[in-house]
Amino acid sequence: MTAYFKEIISGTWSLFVGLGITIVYFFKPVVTLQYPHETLPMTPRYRGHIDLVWDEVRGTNKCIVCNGCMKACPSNCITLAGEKAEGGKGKVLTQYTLDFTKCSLCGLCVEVCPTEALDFSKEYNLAGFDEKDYVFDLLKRLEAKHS
Amino acid sequence: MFFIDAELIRLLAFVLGVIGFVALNAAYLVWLERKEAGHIQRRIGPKEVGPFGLLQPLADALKLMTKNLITPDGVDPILFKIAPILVMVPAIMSFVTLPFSDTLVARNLDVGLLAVFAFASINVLGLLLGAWGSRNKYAVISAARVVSQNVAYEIPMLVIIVTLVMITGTLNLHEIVTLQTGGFWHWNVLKFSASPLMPVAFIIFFICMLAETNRAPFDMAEAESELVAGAFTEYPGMGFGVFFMGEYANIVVGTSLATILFLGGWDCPLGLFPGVHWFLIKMYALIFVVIWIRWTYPRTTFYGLLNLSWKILIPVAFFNLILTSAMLKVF
Amino acid sequence: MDTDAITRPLEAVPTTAVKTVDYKARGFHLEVSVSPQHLRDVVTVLDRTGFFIETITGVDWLGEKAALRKEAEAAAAAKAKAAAAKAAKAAEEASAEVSTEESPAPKAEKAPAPVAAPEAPKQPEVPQTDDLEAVYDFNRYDTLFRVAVRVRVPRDTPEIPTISEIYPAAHWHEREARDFFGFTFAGHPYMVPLLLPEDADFHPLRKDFTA
Amino acid sequence: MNAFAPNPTNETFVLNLGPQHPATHGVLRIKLVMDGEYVVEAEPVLGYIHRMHEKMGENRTWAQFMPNTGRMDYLHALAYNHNFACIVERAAGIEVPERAEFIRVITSELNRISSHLLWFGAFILDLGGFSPLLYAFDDREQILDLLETVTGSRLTYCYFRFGGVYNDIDENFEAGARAFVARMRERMPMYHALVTKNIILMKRLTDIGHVPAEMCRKYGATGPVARGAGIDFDVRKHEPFSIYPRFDFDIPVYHEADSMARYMVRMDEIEQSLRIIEQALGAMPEGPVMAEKVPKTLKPPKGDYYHAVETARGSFGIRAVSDGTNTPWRLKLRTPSYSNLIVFGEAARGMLLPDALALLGSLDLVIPEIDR
Repeated sequence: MTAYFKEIISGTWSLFVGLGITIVYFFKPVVTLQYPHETLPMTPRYRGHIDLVWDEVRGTNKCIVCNGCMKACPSNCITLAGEKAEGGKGKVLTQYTLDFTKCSLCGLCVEVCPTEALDFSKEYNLAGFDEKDYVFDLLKRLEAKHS
Repeated sequence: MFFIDAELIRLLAFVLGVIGFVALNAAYLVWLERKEAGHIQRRIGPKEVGPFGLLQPLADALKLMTKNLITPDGVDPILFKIAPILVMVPAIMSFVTLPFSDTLVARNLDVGLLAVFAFASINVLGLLLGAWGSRNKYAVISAARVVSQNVAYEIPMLVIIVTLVMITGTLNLHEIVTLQTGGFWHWNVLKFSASPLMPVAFIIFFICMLAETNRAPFDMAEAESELVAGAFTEYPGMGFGVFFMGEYANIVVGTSLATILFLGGWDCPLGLFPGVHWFLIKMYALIFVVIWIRWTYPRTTFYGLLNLSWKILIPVAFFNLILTSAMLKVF
Repeated sequence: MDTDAITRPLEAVPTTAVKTVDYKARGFHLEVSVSPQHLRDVVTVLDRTGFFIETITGVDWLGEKAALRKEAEAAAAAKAKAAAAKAAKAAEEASAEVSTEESPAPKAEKAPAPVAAPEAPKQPEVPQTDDLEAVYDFNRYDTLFRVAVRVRVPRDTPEIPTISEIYPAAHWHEREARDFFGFTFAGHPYMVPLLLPEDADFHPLRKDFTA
Repeated sequence: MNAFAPNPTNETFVLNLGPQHPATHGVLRIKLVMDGEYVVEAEPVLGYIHRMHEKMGENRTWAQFMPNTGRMDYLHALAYNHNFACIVERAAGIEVPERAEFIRVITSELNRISSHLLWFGAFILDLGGFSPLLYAFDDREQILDLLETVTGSRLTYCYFRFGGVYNDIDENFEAGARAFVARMRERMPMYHALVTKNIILMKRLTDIGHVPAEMCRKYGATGPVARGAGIDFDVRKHEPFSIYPRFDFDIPVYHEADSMARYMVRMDEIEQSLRIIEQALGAMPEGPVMAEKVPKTLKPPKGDYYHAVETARGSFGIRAVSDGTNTPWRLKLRTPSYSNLIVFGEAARGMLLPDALALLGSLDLVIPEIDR
């Protein structure tokens, strides 16, 4: 019998404690961010899709067409092509396509690159209506950014 | 010449007013609920449509109304369509006899209290028919829950009402309020001269009111993590909308009744400036508490609810009844 | 954990081969190979001594036999080569005083071919069909002791008795192994696909499966 | 136990819970044979999102499989990263620098807390309480922000590498982790007052959903399910991996074997993880975060290997068979939720539907891990 009343009293008390906690939060300021109106800066290490890096000295990309990224990619989403450089030695990048629909953002390509020609972009607003919008021509993107 | 009964015009105006009041309340209680839930959870809640998201209910209503009213295959078409109306109409009818202020009452019935409870019990029937008619297993489980829940909770509620009627000696809601005027110490919730357990009685009434209107933590009828949407699982567009409005209308009825029976209706706590504003303040404060409770507690189970009703609420209510009658006899 | 207390009853079961494994390098302590007929006896012993089942791993050894044969051939070739080299060396030593600067190497390299050729068909213990292997991993709650029970069955008739009455968990693990490898677990009460669609008739983890 | 005994009738019906149902948290379907509201038979139906990670593993190199590990248990992805890194290190004999081990432990424990917080919110949501979910997400957000600054992603991390970690941590991360430990310690009493001690929750969880120790053993259940049944089994203590033996922490064990015990195990584990993080932050050595001698194309020697770690849901083991080439011959992923879910069929028998769903929630299932 005492257990019965004890349970009623402690149970009722626990209910009031709960109400007390929620009403305190009711009057506290909100912690959410109103996303499209406010945004947070992305962290420096944020891993968006990959992007080619601009070489300030040479005024072009840093790629030497070693195909390392293509081989490292687990989902085969990188295709690139190059041709023999005019005059000098080595190769020049002519095409770099990223099929972002397959990419899992693992970053193995960035890691494997010997010349640090690849980097993560900070883009996260990626929504669209067509699958084809996500086959990025990274070379074109780079040129558009630096022209 | 036209012989139009003035009383009839008054009644029509009142019914229209009540329907408007209920519809507006249903719409804006959704807004209030979302806003309050948001702030309890430290978010803002609706804010995009109109200032403070005030036009959100209109947008929602528009969305619900433009949706196709599908009658799923295999349902009982008559029951399926009639059920939302059966939930909505009794709630509106209850308002006819609820006194908002000294003068603001559509029909001051001598059996007003009885009429409100008569209408309130139809609500369950609507849910049962809708669930049964929609031939969905979740809905049928939900219907079984609603009915037994309501049966279990009408008993303590009515025992409390009987106690109250013994104290006031009338079933007329207007008179019940009039007997409580003159400051908060006259209200039934603090009428210690009748029974020292009156605040407890008020809490029991409030719990039963939550259970009757299927509000959390007793929302087993539409327990979305168990029964998807319970009785409303098959309802599309406005069919669901009417159910939804009916639910909020029932909350308004329940809190109004609690205000009238226990909190002195339109009476001011300090005996000054009585009027409809006090009624509304008390009613909305109670609605705020109802919403506050919903966003605080987890849901009870079915047997937990029956245990609460039969093992705690009914014994306490009966004890209160006996105590009150003894005290009325003695003093 | 007293290893002997486990190994002795396990060794008592016929056809078992119990082998302790270097835990640091491999991650488990005991390896028990058993024929399918006696699997249930081994599992009963483990159940009685308080092990719990972690998982059942199927492994398709397609191409293993061919590789083994190739390896055997290579080993035989190497052996023959070594023998030939030895013979050549002996011959060289014997004829040391006769021929002085003549290199014996080209002679030795030519030599193994006729020696290895008759040796290759002398491997009757390697059958033509490859095996499917089921590895049952067991572990204990109280002490660290992992046991891997290995059962090998031919790929075309991969029948293993069920252990789902001993460990109800095997109910699902066996269904999964059947889905992916096509084992037949004799005596399993409810052998419908678990992870694959109900009407699937392919076994994706077999090495010869192509989508 | 239930206050009512089931009243057996011959009129049962089949209720399809899922594949899309709010309580199954993903695409799990449970075929329930019901007698009224009593569960007579419960049969989980799996495979709706099976992606065949095991076959994928056979088709790519060891290093290329790493991103896949984070996508099985997306709530405790770092533990999955950790296990795969550990098994390859064991097979190939790679030594991991000390600092990398510390970083692994700190990030993995933070991830464990975030997983438990999400479970906490979702579990209370299953029981019909809404606000604790958002409070838990508020805290979880702090962890995700922290981990984002160091790993670059928020959910499906691919942070560990064979022989170390991808990035070193900085002072900001350390300060943030310390601040989080302090914040979480302050929040725990609130969670207990709001949820744990709530009479409604206690009534819903105590003595409901028994999974006793012997049932755990027969079904191979691990993690909080086993620890809630009084089994003192945690891979971090039982089969020490990484540098866990260096830290002083307890394994919470409850003997009631009901849903409440499992709930309490997880809540206590959050506190123990905070302890580990605090100690690891205090003892953090300087040094490299990657082993120097990691071969570019990794070819572990022939043979099979087993390694297990403790994830938020239990013991996750990998059995890897190497044929000596740069692709695995076979990768078997022993996921904890899979074994824990098998228990449900037997444990849910004779329960009421809401209690069965509370039991299902208390098992803490992550469906992509079951349908790996």
